Parts: sequence; structure tokens; C-alpha cells
Amino acid sequence: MGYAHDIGGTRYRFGDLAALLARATPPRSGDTLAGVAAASAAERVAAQRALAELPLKTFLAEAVIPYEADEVTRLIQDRHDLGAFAPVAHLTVGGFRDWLLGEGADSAALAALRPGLTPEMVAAVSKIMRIADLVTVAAKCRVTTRFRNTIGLPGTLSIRLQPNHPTDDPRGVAASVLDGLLLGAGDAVIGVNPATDNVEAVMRLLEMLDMVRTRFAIPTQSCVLSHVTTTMLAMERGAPVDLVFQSVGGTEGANRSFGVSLALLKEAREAALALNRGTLGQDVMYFETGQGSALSAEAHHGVDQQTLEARAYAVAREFSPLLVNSVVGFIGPEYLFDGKQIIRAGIEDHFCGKLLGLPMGVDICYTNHAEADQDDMDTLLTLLGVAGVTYIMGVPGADDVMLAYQSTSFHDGLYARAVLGKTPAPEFAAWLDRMGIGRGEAIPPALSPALIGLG
Amino acid sequence: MGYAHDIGGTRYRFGDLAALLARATPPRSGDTLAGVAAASAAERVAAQRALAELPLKTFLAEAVIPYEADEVTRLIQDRHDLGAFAPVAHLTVGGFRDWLLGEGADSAALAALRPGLTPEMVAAVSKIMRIADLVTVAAKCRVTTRFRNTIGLPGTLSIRLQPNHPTDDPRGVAASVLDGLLLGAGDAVIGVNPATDNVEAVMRLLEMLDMVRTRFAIPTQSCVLSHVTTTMLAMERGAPVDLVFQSVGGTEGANRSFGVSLALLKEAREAALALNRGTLGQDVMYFETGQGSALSAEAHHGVDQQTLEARAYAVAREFSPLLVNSVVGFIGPEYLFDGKQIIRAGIEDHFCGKLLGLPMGVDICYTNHAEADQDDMDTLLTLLGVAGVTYIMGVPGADDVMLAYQSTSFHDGLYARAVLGKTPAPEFAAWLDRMGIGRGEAIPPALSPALIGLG
Amino acid sequence: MTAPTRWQDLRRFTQARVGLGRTGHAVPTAAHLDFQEAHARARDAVWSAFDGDRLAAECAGLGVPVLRVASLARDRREFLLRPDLGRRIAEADATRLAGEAASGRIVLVVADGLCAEGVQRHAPALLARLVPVIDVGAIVVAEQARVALGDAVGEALDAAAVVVLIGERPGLSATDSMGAYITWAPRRGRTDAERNCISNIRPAGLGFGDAAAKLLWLLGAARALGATGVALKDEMPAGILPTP
Amino acid sequence: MTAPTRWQDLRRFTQARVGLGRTGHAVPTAAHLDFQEAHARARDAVWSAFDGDRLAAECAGLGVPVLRVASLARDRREFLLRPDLGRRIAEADATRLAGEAASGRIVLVVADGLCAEGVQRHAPALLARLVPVIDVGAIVVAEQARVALGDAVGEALDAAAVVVLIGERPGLSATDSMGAYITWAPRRGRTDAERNCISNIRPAGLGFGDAAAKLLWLLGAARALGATGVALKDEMPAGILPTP
Ligand code: B12
Ligand code: B12
Repeated sequence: MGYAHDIGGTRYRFGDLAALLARATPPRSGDTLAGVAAASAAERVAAQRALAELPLKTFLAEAVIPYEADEVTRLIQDRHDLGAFAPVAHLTVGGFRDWLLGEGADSAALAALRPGLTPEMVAAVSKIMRIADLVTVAAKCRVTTRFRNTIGLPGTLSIRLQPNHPTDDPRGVAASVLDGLLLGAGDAVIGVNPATDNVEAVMRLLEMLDMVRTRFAIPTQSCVLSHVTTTMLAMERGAPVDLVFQSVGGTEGANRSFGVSLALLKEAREAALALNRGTLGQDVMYFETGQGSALSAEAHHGVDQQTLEARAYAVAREFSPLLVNSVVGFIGPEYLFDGKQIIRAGIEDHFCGKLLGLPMGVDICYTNHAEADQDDMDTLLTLLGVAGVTYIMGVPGADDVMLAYQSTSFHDGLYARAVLGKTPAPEFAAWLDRMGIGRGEAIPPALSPALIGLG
Repeated sequence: MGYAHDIGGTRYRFGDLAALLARATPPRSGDTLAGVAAASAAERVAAQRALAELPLKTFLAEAVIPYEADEVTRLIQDRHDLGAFAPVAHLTVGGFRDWLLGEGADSAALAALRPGLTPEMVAAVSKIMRIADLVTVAAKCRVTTRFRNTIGLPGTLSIRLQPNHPTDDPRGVAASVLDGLLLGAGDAVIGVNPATDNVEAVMRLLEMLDMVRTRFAIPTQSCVLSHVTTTMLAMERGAPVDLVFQSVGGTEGANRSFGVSLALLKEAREAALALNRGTLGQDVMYFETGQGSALSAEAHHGVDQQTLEARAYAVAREFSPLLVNSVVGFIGPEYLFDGKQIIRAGIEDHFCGKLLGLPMGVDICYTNHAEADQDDMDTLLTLLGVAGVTYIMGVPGADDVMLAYQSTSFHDGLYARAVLGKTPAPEFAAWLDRMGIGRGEAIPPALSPALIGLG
Repeated sequence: MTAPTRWQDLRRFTQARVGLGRTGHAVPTAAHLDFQEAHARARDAVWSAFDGDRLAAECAGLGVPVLRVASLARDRREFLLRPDLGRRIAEADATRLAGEAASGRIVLVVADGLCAEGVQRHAPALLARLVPVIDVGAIVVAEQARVALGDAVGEALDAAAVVVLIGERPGLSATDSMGAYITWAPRRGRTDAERNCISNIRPAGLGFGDAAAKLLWLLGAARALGATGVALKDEMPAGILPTP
Repeated sequence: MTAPTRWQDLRRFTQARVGLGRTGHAVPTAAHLDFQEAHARARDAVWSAFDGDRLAAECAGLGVPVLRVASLARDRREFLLRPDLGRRIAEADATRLAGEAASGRIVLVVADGLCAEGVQRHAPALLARLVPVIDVGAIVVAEQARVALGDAVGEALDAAAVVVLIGERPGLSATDSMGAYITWAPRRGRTDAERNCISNIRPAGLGFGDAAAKLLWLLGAARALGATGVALKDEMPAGILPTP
């Protein structure tokens, strides 16, 4: 089915829903790379107008990637709840924007709507929203998850402590963990990206993190972000796995290129649930996503990268994750060219994730081959803080010495909490207080480095 | 006197203080146009490092524009208060950044410091600060001013209602005023830019605004932003002038190109004070500034545009203004090329103005020849809201139909207040409440259009 | 017309975007998309081409010499980023103009400025009203030109005054607006404090008749004062008749 | 060494930017400027030139054929924005390589990737350790190349496996890091799930001896399994001796 709209006497045609969505997207390099972006501002506006007039119901009738060809499409359609959809079933995409921004759409109404929304609906409406709109609506969404503490309560901002090391040296990692704890980070998770995929090394890291957590009695969870199959092997061999991590994408093909499928993720989750390590809850999954990964895997089916990103959230929400974050500027300029595109994408991702009901964090970041800098990150961080982002990353000095990119520092987390009046997860906040963290420059005795083998 | 610093084996030299400041400035088109920008990222970092090591005292010994040649330099040096400077007198520019961000620099300490700071010191330190730093420090500054209400109290965000019309038609202006009032704008000032400089027309507008204010009993002030000499003429002829407006720049030459001098501004202020129209206070001046105006007037003396902007604040603070704002993206891409440069400049301007003790607002705006859009404005608005900006503009639908640029809309003001939990000036907030404004879509009877001649 | 009771009735008094309604604190989708479309159009208008030949041809019938000049800005992009170049003309052009000296007379410059659209469309109508009633030495069609280019042109032609009709930057609601800047005794180095300005000339703004009348008044007052600028106040009474 | 009591003592355990201190919630000026300087350097490193001639010359002594290839990306800017081009080689190049067939043997590709600096400096040292102990069919020096370019090269040469040594994107603390990506039975269309990776190879990261040992182990395991990728887990025991 085709769509069309006239602007200034010119008729712009859009062959199908995927093309319409793509042309309506704010400019970004990845869509240009994929050859799906609008060719001019006028074409983009035409697509936005046509999209605004589209009934939301269309998304139930027309799939951007065929049902038969893709298990993510099947997941989306099979899980769609018509009852929950009812309050907005009569609306166009434009009317949906008005509804979302209106006073009727309070936190409860938004929560009730979630099972009625598909990722494509959410992506569509985001394309006709300004940053202020996306911030406003996201700030109304409440998503709370639990493992050993409570993530996502209003007024809180959590931080993943990311203590990476180029050779996975346990003492090097431990030093970064301690640094982060002393600066208030770690309530979302203490999560290491391992440089190697060596199972033994991964298990050593898991044990070390568990040791630190128990020695210091920290009400938090740990994670080693190895491939899900490596984590499954580690669980089999008795390693202390709190959370199972995996990168996911918005198409079956993207996931295949990551070496995963829905069935594999289900299996991994069941293995983690069986360990029964959560104290307050059993949200055991941690997912990362990011615009561009499907295109990078040549598995994008002509769909724009932001719509695909929203589809990755459908994958994530199937598994009741404790944490989900977009690593928004992580890959490079071929998908998000500069600070402006990273900022817009970060705000979109957070909005889409929250609206779909995810505990959405953002890795506010950039690489050195992109046109971005710390000012852009401060900007995105502040915006996301106002939008109520669930958590952000904490990396020593903002410089990840293993992944070779810049994310938010522990200090940035302190900035965001201070300037926006946010607190850590309550259990963690109480622990910080008990430990005497945040007062002065000395290391409190309860957190002595010697206690975790740093001597 | 010269400065130098080595980066990666290369020695970078900076001929004088002005060159050092310019090379240390984050990239912007205006400094490139002026031929004073750093040629590479490495040269910029070298300048920032050399600047960070510079004793603050240097700024008392070395002027960027000679004392003899420029009355703004004379104002800055003659007014400098060594006693107030004492707490930071021993610091370098880098040390000053640390001091500003430190816990000792609370609102009281920052207020006490003001008379000890020169605009060049403030500009210098801003050049080695990130956006998060600039937001943090600005948020600690408290500046309160009064005429018929109280501007700048913590937790408030005021709005200038800007009801411009292409032919200054009083009814057209009145319609925009009413629209703005119904959307909560107008506590900073109801201020029209007149399309013509016709004295009679200006007086007609002044009378109309005064009529609206008194009919609706609004606790606010009005202003017609004609040239100061036109406003003086109107005062002479008995027009109801609340505030005297003037654009000002950071050099004597820039001001000359605007047709003003310090003596003229003094005279204008005295005339306005004599009218004694304020009820809560007598802060009678309103100034606008903006990076690039001195260069545009070819009166920049090789000084970078941000340092010159800070010098314009020294002009402003001499006259105890009720309101000062930078019109940050107003002129065009030759001074601030794109959204990123506009955002950085807006945050710098706000920081510098606040640190110098001004009731600093920002006209968050862009022109259609610049590479910017509404997303950039939402971003800057949100950042400035967090930084505690004193006031912003309110323009119907963000589109100024006379000045031909896009500023913040009345709706944007509501967004910022809502998402950041800010209120209007207290007297105005109480008035909005009394009038029943903000409830529903109908025009409350107390604000009937007929009351102000719209029928 | 009855007194407005509905918010959107305010629109009858102004082209400004009043009475948009609201959804929460935001503008409704329709108004948002109108804005987006207007922005796309206004951005295109900045790049609208100036057809100097056509304009010169249209001015030819007015009975005064029509000259051509271009600034030092080589293309649109350079024009936008280098206002200094948009204010200057080549020495050779200055010499050429000097040959056409219009000593002591008024020179009218028609310049593209930040938007060619409006000047292209409206300058002839304004000139037609103006030329018959003032002492015009020449009309100069100027490309990639800023206001201050008039100083160089006026100096070269030894004009008594220069009036620059120039494309104002395009806005969302008007991409055809023209400004008129008047400088007495033009010469390079004049500041903006030494000019007067009439702005927002267009059918939906200040009409051509009114604009011509105001120009006439200001030129007369300038001659009397021997100067334009801050010292010269527009005191033209409201009731004055527009030129036909 | 005594146990650390001061915060900044943590630095002794890692190159990460720990123990920076704080002023309010911000990093102190010195650390901020270190960061700015590192950022300027890392950005330059992206554009560091790859001297393929020199590298080829340095590999010549290893006793295996050294071939050259370039991706379809014509320059650095295009390479950055068009990863698809960085993965492909011209048909003519594929044909040329096919002539040098290294059937069933291992092909080592040395590629600039996102940063030429490290590969240029460190690849010879790693190759010197690797070539003597595995059955190398050819070394291919590849310019403007992404990881997946190895698939096309390996396919053309009919290799049993391809090992791509490639410049990892430069970080603030290391602009000389090298990755090694191993693909069994390389052919166009392989996904990343079908390779294994060794990352952060550099003097301050994984040493060349350790990296060579791990490559050796993975190649052996891949041969046993007949595949690389998710199915092949790195189970190399920690104590294994590095190659000399
Ligand atoms: C960028 C990156 C990614 C991007 C790649 C997308 C892209 N278009 O570039 C994304 C975010 C998608 C990604 C995903 C994953 N990555 Co990764 N990634 C990196 C990173 C930071 C830089 C790589 C680089 O510079 N390559 C050089 C350039 C020139 O190559 P390229 O051709 O442009 O990019 C290709 C490779 O980077 C490759 N790739 C990226 N990651 C991985 C991981 C594996 C195991 C393989 C085989 C290939 C691969 O994909 C790209 C596209 O083909 C490295 C860390 C580092 N310092 O190098 C980690 C790194 C290589 N990734 C790693 C891991 C574990 C993963 C995941 C398996 C995580 C997960 N649990 O799902 C996934 C899945 C990878 C897969 N099978 O597809 C580990 C590998 C550990 C190991 N020794 O096996 C590393 C070392 C760091 C880490 N712990 O995250 N990654
Ligand atoms: C941009 C602008 C400015 C910029 C100009 C800087 C720049 N480099 O462009 C700044 C912010 C500095 C400015 C300042 C002022 N401006 Co102004 N400005 C405009 C605006 C929005 C656009 C002009 C335009 O598009 N020009 C066309 C381009 C192609 O010309 P240009 O060569 O690139 O730019 C030159 C002119 O714009 C000129 N200029 C700008 N404003 C004014 C005002 C006067 C009186 C004069 C003579 C010249 C002048 O300065 C520029 C550099 O030489 C117009 C409104 C409009 N819709 O046109 C108001 C407008 C022209 N300005 C106006 C006024 C009142 C002023 C001020 C006097 C305000 C004050 N009280 O100080 C000052 C001082 C002007 C001066 N004497 O220098 C009025 C003029 C009313 C009238 N009929 O006399 C206008 C119509 C609108 C308004 N009310 O603000 N302005």
C-alpha cells in the first residue's frame, strides 16, 4: 500500500509503511547510508504530515517486516493486546501525539496502555515529536524493577558502574569499582565488559565482583557482559551470575548476527531465574541496544534505524529485564554523525523504551571518529535527567580504556543527581550513607582497598 | 606580553592576552570570521592549558583593549573592587574554575565576589569549563531585581511576552499580548520590538501596553524596545515608560555603531528613574546583547566574541538593570553557525552574566539561515532551565512575524516551568491564579478581549 | 464582527501564531507540523536565486540609469559566512561606477540581501512609486549584497544619499519581506548608527505606498538635517497621505 | 608496596582514570584538560595515515607471499561514513588474489581499520611470533578496510581461515590498539556471530606473546570444530605459555 502528501505543489509518494516511517525520521547518517532517508526537508515534512494522518490501527494490519520472515515481527504481533490498545484505537498518529501530551495521559494511563502499543506505533509518533515533547512524555512514564534493590522510582537516578580493563585484570577492575563506589555509582549494576571471551577469565571476574559486593555488603547486582552463551556456560559451571547480559537488535537477522535468538534468550533467562539470587525481585536480564546495529549486520529490511531500535525494545520487554539501555553514540558516525544526531537519538530511544514499559537507561556516549564532544554529552545527560532516565553509565573519568569510547563519568552522575535533585536507588542511598561515602577525600575505613585484595 | 604552551612536541605561541583568550575558545564561526580562532584542536588545547595556568591577577594588569582607547575598558578597570577580589586573588584561571565548582562557592560567596570580577576573568574561566560546569555554577548564582514584581527568585522562571507585529498595529499587538497572558507569559516584561522608529507610533504602543496592564491589573512592566534616544523623546513627551531598553555591546566602538555611549545610557536611566513608576523597586533598565555584534560593527579589536559579550555585561551592570538577555542565535550563522554553537554560546552567556551579577535571561533563538531547529531550542531551553535562567522569551507559536526568527513560544515557557517545577514571579503567579488563567481553553471573563479594545 | 470569545478568534487581529490551542503544555500536532513546513520553506528561501537581469530589465523603463554590481562574496554560502565580503565591491567596480557619477543625487540600490524572493517581486512596485518623486541619479542592482554595500556604491557614485532596498531574512510567516536603509552622504566606514531604516515592507506588512511616503519624508528630513541616523527621528505624522 | 590509603593510590592498579579527585561534583581542572588534550589526539589518530608500502616491506622478510589490496572506500571520510564499502574489494582485485590461491591455508590480513597507528607499529611484532608457528598462505596488507573485508579476501584466496589484524578505534588512553578477528572458512556474507575476536592487543594491553598464543589456541580449536564464532568458546587455560 502506498502513501502520499503534497507540499508546495509537489506530490511526495511513499511506497509502503517502512518508506513512510523512514522519510519522516529526523536526519541521521545511518538512514542515508541505508538509502532510506528523505532527500529534502520538504519530503521529510510531507512524510511527517502523511504519517500524522495515518490511523494507529494501520500498524496492526501492515508489518514493516513480514510476519513469516521474522520472529521479532511475530513476537510483536502475537503479544499485542487489543484491550489495552482500546483507549487510542480511534486515533491517528498525530492524534496519538496530542493524546500523549494531554493531561489525561498520566502515569497510570500510560502504564495501562503499554501492552497495546507496538514498537512501530511508538517509533512513528516519536518522529513527529520535538525533543521537548519526548522529554515531557517520558517524564510521565514510571517503570520500576527489582533484583537486590529498587530501580526506577520517581526522583531517583541510578548508575551502572562500568569498571572495564584492557586485559580484564581483576585487581584493575576492582580498583575502578572502588573508585566508582566512592563516587556514588553502582546502584543499577556493577557491570564489566570483558575484553576476552575466555570462560575462565569471565568466571574469575564474576567471582571477584561477587566478592566485592559481599565484602562491602552492597545492595546491588553484578554482571559480566560476555556473550549470553558464555554466561550460560559460566552458570553451568557454578559461577555467581546475578544478571544475564546480551546485546539485542530489532530483527531476527540482527540477532542472528549477534549469535542469539528469542529461544536462546528464554533459555538463558530460565537458567538465571533458577539461581534465585535476587532478594527483592527476580528481574534477571540486562539488554543493550543501539541504532545502527541491524544495518551494520545488513539485516535492516529497508526499515529506518530508529524504528528498528524500537523493535529491539519489543525483544527486551519479552524478558522482564532489570535494565535496558541504548548505547546511543557507541558505534560511530556512520549511524549517528554528530552530537546533534546522538542527542536526538538518545532522547528518542529513551522515550520509546519508556513508553513500551522498559526500565530505560542510556549510555550517553561518543567515539573519537564521530563529531561530538563532552559538551554534547553534558547536554544529553541533562536532557535525559529531566526526562527521568532510569540509569546512566559511570566510567572512570568518562574514558573507557577497553572499549575505546567516552561515556559519562562517575562525576557526571554526581552532577546530574545534584543539579536535578535526584537520589540513587533507596537501598543503595542508605548504604552510601552507612558507609560514609561522599564526605571528603579520604577512603572510609569500611571501604578499605585491602578488604577487596588491593594492597 | 606573550604566552606559549607545548602539545605533543609542538610549541604554540599566543602573542597577547586577547590572542590567548581567542585561541582557547570553543569553536565558533564568528571567531573564524574575525581570524582569531585556533587553527586546530591541538592549538585550542594548548591555549586552554596556558590560560588555566595564568594568574587571575594578570587581568588587572593587562587589558584586552587599551584603557585609553575604550570607555568600556575604563569602566571595567575603574569599577574593579580589590577587596571583593581578595578570596580569589591568589588563584590561576584553572584554580578559579576549581574554586567556582567547589562547595565553598555557595550563593553568598558568589554574590560577594561579583565586584571583584572583571568580564575578562569570567570569560576566561568559562573557556575551560564544560557545559555541565557552566550549568552547575550558574545554578548557584542568585540575582533578584524588582520593578512591579520580583524577578529571579529561586525556583522561578519568568517570561518576556514579545507580541511583535509587522506594522506595529496596536490591536495586533494586543491580541498577541492576550494570547501570551492566557499562556502564563509576561512576568518579566511585556516588551514589543517596534517595526518602525516613528516616535508617535512608539508612544501609541506605550500607551496601549499601559492600558492593557492597568485594565487587567497585571503586576508587571511594559517596554517598547525602540532606540534609547527614541524612548527618551517619548519620556520627554509624557509617554508611560516603565523600562528603558537598549542593545549594548562590549566595546566603545560597538556601542557607537548602536548610537549609544555610557553617558547617554546614564542620562536615559536618570530620566526613567525620575518617572518613579516602579512599585516594588526601581530597576528601570533592560539591555540586550549578543555574541557577534562588535565584530559586525568592525569594532572588535581582535578580541573573541565571547569575551566581548562578557564585556557588554559590564556595561549592563553599571546601570542596575531589571533584565538583561543575550539574543544568542539572533544574528545568524556568521557568528554562531549551528545549533551546537548556539547552545554552547547560550550557556556561556548565561553563566558569565550571572557570575557578574546580572538578572540574566536568554532569547533562545535561531534564524532560518543558520543550521538549527526546534530540537536545538528545546535542548538549550531545558539546559538553561536547569541552570536557573532568570527569564526567556515568549513569542506566539515561536515565530516572530516582525523580526523574522524563531524564539521560544508561550508553550515552551509552560513546558520549561512544568518539567522543571518552576513558577512565575510570585506576584504574577498570584495574579494568574486570581484571573483563573491556565484552566481550560476558554478566555476567562476577567480577561475579556473587549476590555482592551479587541472587539 | 462581534467581540471574540473563543481563543482562536484572536487570529483575526494578527498574522502571529496566536490561538493555537494546547495539548498539555505543547502545541497541537497540526500547529507543530505547520511550523515544520514553514521552516523548510523559509530555509529554502534563503537560497532563492536573485535574477539581476530580470530586475534590471524591469527597472529600465523608469528613465534612470540602471547599473549592476556584485559584492566580493562569490557564492551564497560565502555570502552567509562572510558578511565582510558582502559589504565590499571590487576596486574595478568602484572605478566603473565612478564614471557614472550621480553627484549630489540619490542612488537607489536594490540588493538580494538574505532573501531574494521579496526584493525580486516587490522592488519594482516600490521603485515605480519612488522614482517619479525624488531626484534619482541611478538605480544599482546589487548581488550577494549586505546593507553596507550601499556605502561603497554611494561613495563611488558621489551620491547625496543612498537608499538600499534589501531582502530581509526570511521568517516562517513571510519570505518576501524587504527593508529600506537610508544613508546620507554615504561613504565606506559609516556605521548603522548613521542610517535610518524602514522594515517589513511587503503586501502583508508595510504597503508600498506607505513605504514610499515614509522614505520621502525621511529623505526630506535628512536633507534638512544634513544627516541620517540616530540624530534623525522619524516624526512623520500618522495621517500623511501615501503616494498614489 | 603498602596498601593504598589515599584515593589516588588506586591508579597503581589500572590505566583507567581513577582517583581523579573532585571539586564539587566535577573533575578538577587538571584532569579536565588532560581529557581535552587526549580527545584532540585521539581524533587525530583516526586520520593517521597507513603506510602500506612500509608495512609490506617489513613483512617481506617473513618468508610468505605479501599481497596488497584496498577496499572500495576511496578516502578516509568515505571509509568512515560507508562501512559497506570498507568491507568490499573490487572484482578485479578478487580475481588477482585468486591467482595467488592459498588453498586450505591460513591468510593473515593486516588492515588499518579505524586507526592505522597501532597496526603500523605493532603488526610486524605479532606477525613475527605467529608466522613461524602456523601454516600461513599469505599476508595481505589491506587499506581502508573493515573486519569483514577479510571474508572477501579469504574467499578469493580460498583460505581455510582468515585472521584480520585491524586497528581498533582509538580511545583517549590508547591510540595504538589492535584487534584480531578469526573467521573459519571465510566467504562473503559471514556474520560476526561466525568469528572470534581477540581485542586490545598492544603493549599496555594484551601483549604480543599472549595474543599470539591465544590466536594459536583459537585456530587449533577452530580447526577441530570446523568453525569459528559463537559455537567456539575460548577455553584456553590461564597458565598456557606464551610463544617466545
Ligand atoms: C564497536 C563494537 C561493537 C559494535 C559493532 C558494530 C559496528 N558496526 O561496529 C556492537 C555494539 C554491535 C558490538 C556488539 C558486540 N560486541 Co563488540 N565491540 C566493539 C568495539 C568497541 C570496537 C570494535 C572495533 O573497533 N573494531 C574495528 C573496526 C575497524 O572493525 P569494523 O569492521 O568496523 O567493526 C566490526 C567489528 O567490530 C565486529 N565486532 C564487534 N564486536 C564484536 C564481537 C565479536 C565477538 C566479534 C566476533 C566481532 C565483533 O563488528 C563490526 C561490524 O562487523 C570492541 C572493543 C575494542 N576495543 O575493539 C568490542 C568487542 C569486540 N565486542 C565484544 C563483544 C563481546 C560483543 C558482543 C558479543 C556483546 C554481546 N554479549 O552481545 C556483541 C555481539 C558481536 C557480534 N557477534 O556481532 C568484545 C569481544 C570479546 C571477545 N574477545 O570476544 C569486545 C572486545 C569488547 C566488549 N567486551 O564488548 N560490538
Ligand atoms: C539582524 C537585526 C539586527 C542585528 C544586526 C546585526 C547584524 N550583523 O545583522 C542587531 C541585533 C545588532 C540589531 C541591532 C539593532 N536593531 Co535591528 N534588526 C535586525 C533585523 C531582525 C534583521 C535585519 C535584516 O535582515 N537585514 C538585512 C540584511 C541583509 O542586512 P545586513 O547588512 O546583513 O544587516 C545590517 C542591517 O540589518 C543593520 N541593522 C540592523 N538593525 C538595524 C536598525 C537600524 C535602525 C539600522 C539603521 C540598521 C540596522 O545592521 C546590519 C549590519 O550592518 C531587523 C528586522 C527585520 N525584519 O528586518 C531589525 C531592525 C532593523 N532593527 C531595529 C532596531 C530598532 C535595532 C536597534 C536600534 C535596537 C536598539 N534599540 O538598540 C539596534 C541598533 C542598530 C544599529 N544602529 O546598529 C528595528 C529598526 C526600526 C526602525 N525602523 O528603525 C528593526 C526593524 C526591528 C526591531 N524593532 O528590532 N538589529
